[in-house]
Amino acid sequence: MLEIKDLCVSYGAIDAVKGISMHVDDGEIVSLIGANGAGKTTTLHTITGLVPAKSGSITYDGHDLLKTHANKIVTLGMAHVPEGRHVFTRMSVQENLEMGAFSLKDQSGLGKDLEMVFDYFPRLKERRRQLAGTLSGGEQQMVAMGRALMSHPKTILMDEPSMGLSPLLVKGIFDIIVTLRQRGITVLLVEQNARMALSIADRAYVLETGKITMEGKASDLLHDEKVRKAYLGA
Amino acid sequence: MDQIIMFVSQLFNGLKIGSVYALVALGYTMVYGIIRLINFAHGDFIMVGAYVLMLTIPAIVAMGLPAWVAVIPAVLVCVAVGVIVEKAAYKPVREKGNSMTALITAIAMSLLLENGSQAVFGADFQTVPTIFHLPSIAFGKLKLPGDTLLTIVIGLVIMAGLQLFVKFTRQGKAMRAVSEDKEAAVLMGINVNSTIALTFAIGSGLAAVASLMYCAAYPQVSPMMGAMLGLKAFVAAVLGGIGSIPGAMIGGLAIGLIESLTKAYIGTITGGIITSAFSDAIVFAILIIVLLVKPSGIMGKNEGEKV
Amino acid sequence: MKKTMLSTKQSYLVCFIGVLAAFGVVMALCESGLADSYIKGIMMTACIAIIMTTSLNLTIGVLGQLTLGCCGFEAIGAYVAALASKYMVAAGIGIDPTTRFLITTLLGGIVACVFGILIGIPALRLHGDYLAIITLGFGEIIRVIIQNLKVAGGMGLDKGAAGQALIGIDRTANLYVVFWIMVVTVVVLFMFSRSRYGRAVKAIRDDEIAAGASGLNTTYLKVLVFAISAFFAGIAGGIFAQYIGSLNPTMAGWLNSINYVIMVVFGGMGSLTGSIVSAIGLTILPELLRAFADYRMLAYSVVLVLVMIFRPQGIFGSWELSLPRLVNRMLLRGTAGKGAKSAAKADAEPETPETATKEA
Amino acid sequence: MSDNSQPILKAEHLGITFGGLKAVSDFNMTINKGELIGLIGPNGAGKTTVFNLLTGVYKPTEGEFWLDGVRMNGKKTYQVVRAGIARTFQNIRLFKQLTVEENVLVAFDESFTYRMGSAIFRTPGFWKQENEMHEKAIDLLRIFNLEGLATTQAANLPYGQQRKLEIARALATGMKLLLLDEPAAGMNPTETEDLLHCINTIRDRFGIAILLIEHDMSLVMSVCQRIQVLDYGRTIASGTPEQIANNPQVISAYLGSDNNDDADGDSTSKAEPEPSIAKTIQEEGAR
Amino acid sequence: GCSGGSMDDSSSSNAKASGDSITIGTVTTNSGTAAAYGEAEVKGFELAVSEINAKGGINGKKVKLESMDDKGDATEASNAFNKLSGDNNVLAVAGPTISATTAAVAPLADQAKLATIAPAATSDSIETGNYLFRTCFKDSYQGEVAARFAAENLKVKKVAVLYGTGDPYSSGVGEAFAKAAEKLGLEVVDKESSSSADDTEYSAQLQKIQASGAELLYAPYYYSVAGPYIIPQARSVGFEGYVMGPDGYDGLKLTGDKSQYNKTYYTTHYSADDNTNTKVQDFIKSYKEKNNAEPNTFAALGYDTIYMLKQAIEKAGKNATREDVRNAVTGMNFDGVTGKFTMDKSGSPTKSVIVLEMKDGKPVYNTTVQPK
Ligand SMILES: Nc1ncnc2c1ncn2[C@@H]1O[C@H](COP(=O)(O)OP(=O)(O)OP(=O)(O)O)[C@@H](O)[C@H]1O
Ligand SMILES: Nc1ncnc2c1ncn2[C@@H]1O[C@H](COP(=O)(O)OP(=O)(O)OP(=O)(O)O)[C@@H](O)[C@H]1O
Ligand SMILES: CC(C)C[C@H](N)C(=O)O
Ligand SMILES: [Mg+2]
Ligand SMILES: [Mg+2]
Repeated sequence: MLEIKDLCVSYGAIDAVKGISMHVDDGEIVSLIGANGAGKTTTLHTITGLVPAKSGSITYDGHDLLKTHANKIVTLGMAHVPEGRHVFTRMSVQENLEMGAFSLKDQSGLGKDLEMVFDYFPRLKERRRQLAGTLSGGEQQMVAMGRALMSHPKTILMDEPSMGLSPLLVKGIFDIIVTLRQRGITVLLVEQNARMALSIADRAYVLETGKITMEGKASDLLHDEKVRKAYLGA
Repeated sequence: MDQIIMFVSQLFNGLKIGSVYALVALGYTMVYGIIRLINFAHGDFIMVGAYVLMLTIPAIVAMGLPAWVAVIPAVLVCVAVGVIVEKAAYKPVREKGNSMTALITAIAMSLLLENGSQAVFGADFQTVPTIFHLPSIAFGKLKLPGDTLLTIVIGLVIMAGLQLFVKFTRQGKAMRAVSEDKEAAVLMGINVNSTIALTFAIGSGLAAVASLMYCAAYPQVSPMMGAMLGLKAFVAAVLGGIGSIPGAMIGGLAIGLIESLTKAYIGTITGGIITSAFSDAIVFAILIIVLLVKPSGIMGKNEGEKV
Repeated sequence: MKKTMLSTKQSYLVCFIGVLAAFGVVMALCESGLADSYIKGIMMTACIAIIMTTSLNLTIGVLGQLTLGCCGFEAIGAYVAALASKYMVAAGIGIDPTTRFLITTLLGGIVACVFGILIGIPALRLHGDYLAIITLGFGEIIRVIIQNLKVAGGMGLDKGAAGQALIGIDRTANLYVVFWIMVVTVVVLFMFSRSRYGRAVKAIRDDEIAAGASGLNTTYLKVLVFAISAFFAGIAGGIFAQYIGSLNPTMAGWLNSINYVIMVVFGGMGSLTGSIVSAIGLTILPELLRAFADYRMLAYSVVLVLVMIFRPQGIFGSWELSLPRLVNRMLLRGTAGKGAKSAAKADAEPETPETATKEA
Repeated sequence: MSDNSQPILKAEHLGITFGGLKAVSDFNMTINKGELIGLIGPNGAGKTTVFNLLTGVYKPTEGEFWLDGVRMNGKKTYQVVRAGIARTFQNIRLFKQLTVEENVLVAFDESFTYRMGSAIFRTPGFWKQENEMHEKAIDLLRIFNLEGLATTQAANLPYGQQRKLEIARALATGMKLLLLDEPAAGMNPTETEDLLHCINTIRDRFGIAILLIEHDMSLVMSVCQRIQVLDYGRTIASGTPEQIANNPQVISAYLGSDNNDDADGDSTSKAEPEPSIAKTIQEEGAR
Repeated sequence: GCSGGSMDDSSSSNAKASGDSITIGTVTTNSGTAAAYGEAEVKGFELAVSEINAKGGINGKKVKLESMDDKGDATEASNAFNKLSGDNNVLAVAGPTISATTAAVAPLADQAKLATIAPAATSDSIETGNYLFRTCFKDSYQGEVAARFAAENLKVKKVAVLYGTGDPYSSGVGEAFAKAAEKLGLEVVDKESSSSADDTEYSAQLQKIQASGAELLYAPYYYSVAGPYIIPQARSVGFEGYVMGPDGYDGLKLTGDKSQYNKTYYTTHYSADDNTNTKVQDFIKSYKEKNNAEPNTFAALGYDTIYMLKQAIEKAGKNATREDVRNAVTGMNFDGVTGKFTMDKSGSPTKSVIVLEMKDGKPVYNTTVQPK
């Protein structure tokens, strides 16, 4: 359903993504792993229109994303949990979550959706009135994920959702990702925690300096010697 | 007794100009709130509005309508000017430059509007026909001018309206989101450019309303009229806490009151050492003191960055 | 890539020769009578603008703090120098006018610097637009105070009249002397920003919290920068007073300060070369635009907007012209045979004493 | 551990309140020379806040702390740093527009002795010192394999190297105690391993004490001699890595048990906040 | 030597009226806050020049204007002036507009030995008499005349003064009035000031003046401030006494009820209903024809300035040098729209002052005060 073909992206003179092709099918968890600076974030940013592509194509559900306004992409059912959280620091936790539902025409389910998020993240319920800017890093990460869920996405792009989270929460996050898939949501997951990512993903791509160097079933990659050496630290 | 009447009327003098400052400050705050830009041209939007009033009031009165109806063309023109300035100058600079570049662009736009209107209308002052014919309300010896009261009421209504708009409407929430984090706002499905344009439209529309109230109190236009007014109103916005809607209102009224009271009493208090000629300096001194005590202004939220 | 054929000392020598050449041009113009008082006036104004802009650039570009009150300090320097000069004349202190000029100008700088420290200590607790507005406020306060001081109007001293222009200031500013003051200013600012101080200041600009956490006394450094800027603004004021011969409190106003901020941003924040070029350029531009008569200021603002749109980082960005680098390139071309283009640029702007410093 | 009695850091009953929210309370810690101590805890437990207290970013509302026997309360950040506590930040804070080398040189600033006059007149003393410091900086960068990037602008470094540069910069202040805030965040296991290497090297080479905040348990467990665990601003446990790994309170609040049958029931909910805290949070939010 | 660097040595030009036209340089404030005054002056210049050229020019040569804008800034004014003085065709200069820029130009005029007549720079502190002259009266002169008029014609005892300290004109005239009033035995019951002469809100000060029991308020401001702000605000705080002002009131901008301007007097140069001076009528008529608007003082002063130069150049002869023109201006007798006058030693005209009174929104001739 999400299909990327020969995508190239550059920042001025820097080529960050150099012709990658990949696809994510309905209901899959696809993981994208790679070293720092490999171009993972850039790829996600290009998908949701935050960064313009130089060439190539991205289609989602039959829509040409490169021709879709960035702000319309979320209405196609694609949410993005950005790297570095990007919560609205001077809004309360609850307001942040409500912003997540901005794109929905029908705002009546707001209360129920909030409860769902608070179910995932009880901590946020405690802090629902606190300004998001004063939350700890991990708490902010929860806000960012919760906010994405509020838009009733069919697909979620997640950029290092476990970064800075306690081990318990990391498990929690991965559990949530699994739950999301069970509920029929497609996930494209960028992770440094490659071991965890590969263990829950169906398929995975390995990105190295802007190029896809490996792809396949996640369980295969998990046992691949090269992958183990480069990304799993063993 | 006379002293008290004098004092109360000084308060009202302060509120009269203060409520105009407040209206102008609201426009500054809206724009600053969303793109962190001191829109130096905002004072000049008021000038544009005032020229529209000057030109249209005679026709409107001739049509048998009340003079204040001229605010409608003024709003239309100001909104157009505001949105054009934003699209033509601020947007390209915002996308490529930094905050300093944007500031210089705003200053340049201000120069452009001032000199442009001088080229069109000439540098000389022109009077605006009377806009309101409101009676003063008298309490014994105390006379409170009707248009001052009207300006204050309009200011409060607009402030409340804006506050509600920003807090509760969809567009208002979009504005807040854009003001905090444009990238995240896009991901929420917000059209950042149209939100910013909308903010400019509102800010400029407010400038037109402000020019109506200003011209009611000070019925004269000239190409440079916006410069000092804009500066004072900007100071008001900062004093109140820039970005804060009630702050703009409070700041505006506060500056008006400070000006009026220092003009009236500073000479007596200091035994003539400091005279009313220092009123501008005192306004700034108070601003400085407030900022040193509360760096984000009276109503401003402390953006204390978490380390 | 960093191949260099000049030692540090040679680099400085190249710069010195460059400056001398520039001075030679100025001198030739003046001595031959090619430069009439109009051209000389513009050169003088440009020198003053260079001093103001480069020193302001230290605060805005290097420290990264926007101030809108630089002309307040310029005014303090101007009035102090003017009154001191008047006093010296009145008291019959018989010294050479140039010496008097230097003494009074220095005095103006020192007093401005003291005010810079006094104002900087509280003001620099604020950041960004708040700092801008507070410095604007200080400038306006200075203006109002001057305009209410008796000694600062009319003939000054005991014959003063509040609210009037201060007139009859001995016009002792000499273009050659001012040229060298300008050179010294630029050199001092350059050396400062290419030393541990400049490095520390840039660190504060990039991240104040991290700078503190790296052991920098950020308050001290910020006030130091502010004081240096104020000092040179005072110097510029002293020169201005003794060039123009009469002073007005409006010179302290924010509109004037903004003019210099425009020059800094226009040239490129953090680039001394940019400041110099834009100070010269924006001094000359309105003169060139005189042909447009009534549309002069209109044209000026249009030029500004266009530059900001198409070159938002300013003309020079943070790039510095370096004569030695150029000489190097020419030397290398002799051997390797490449890189010809920017030589023309160097000729256009020879008075830049910038160096590809040290650390070679 | 060290027998010459005086600990490097001693903190007693440190605490801070943000408008009613007790972010850290009754924090006690002693660190001796050469020790590497871990500070862990759930998100929002107050770990970073402890760092902010120790470096003078926040003023403690209660308690005291000493560095090498010198009381540090109320000192400004730069004073604390010069006294010998350096840190890195959870969100990298480099001098982005400066070069890699300059980042380090800035932190060397205290060791420079030349004054403004020398700088302006470019005296021989100036050159001598600049050159010396240049050597020192390159030496330091070498530890992190950054010497080749000395003239690169810091902003252009890849993330992992930015983290390392931040540590190098902290080292340049010549500290006795180094505070590292989640240095491995955003690194993959291979990169983390590389980092672990660096940390060990600097501890051995500089003989300093290190306090480490980290959520990557493999790193914490393998390098720390002792670990202290915070939750809701309080210390809930401290001890050796083994003790901590098996402490049931720590497991339920932080580590999580290894069997994941309560899929979305993440256990922060089990560590019920005290009513007073819940209340203050609401007040905080309402402000 | 440093001589070449000195800003004082002018490569003294040999400008002569030798070509087939005569160039008069002008430096005026055409942008910035004081642009309105400069604009009016320029209109006066242009009207005079077109009249002169229509009648065959000066000494048979057409007159050309070389116009410079100074933005109201001293540096720009001196650059502009230097540019003119370096131009050998420029025989004399009209301008600058405001005192601040004129103060900067005065020493340059002396240095360049170029006759310069400032139409409206009134400040006492400007050094005039060498090469700089003016067409208007000095601030102190006007202040004194006003005080005399108040004491002798209006017969008031208690006066109050309000002026703007940010403006040399306003404070200069205001201080002069207060001093003269005291000398004449009037009681100055209140002295108020504003931060600048273009404030909009004066109610606070006016209220105090009202409370002080003054019978007359002397408020030296410009037409653009006195008309729409000061007088209406004074009336609205209940001040019913006289209001007096200087020549800046000419062309007073009226707003609202016209009767509130009654009891307003001002000193000025000319009166439209002065039938003894036919020049005035002609000037007003042709100004209206050309510009489709009423002239004000600044236009009149500008107009006279050009005619003063014309008279001087004619007197200096066909091959007049700059020096000759200057000598001809010194001590000249002139009869123009703004009065009949003689240049005194300090380069200012000694002229009679006309006092006008506002009646139902129209300035009406009241009296002429002769110079003492
Ligand atoms: N805004 C930008 N301007 C210039 N270069 C950029 C920008 N953002 C990223 N880059 C560069 O593009 C390349 C890819 O960066 P990207 O952020 O996509 O990597 P990543 O795989 O997400 O890495 P990480 O694990 O650190 O998040 C890097 O070399 C980076 O330096
Ligand atoms: N300036 C502040 N104002 C208000 N609350 C704050 C402030 N700084 C921190 N807090 C609160 O203090 C608590 C502790 O925050 P801290 O950043 O120390 O957590 P942490 O243990 O470092 O968490 P993480 O592992 O997620 O980084 C959080 O709940 C946070 O919201
Ligand atoms: C044209 C006028 C505004 C000039 C004024 N009389 C002055 O001396 O400044
Ligand atoms: Mg990334
Ligand atoms: Mg933390």
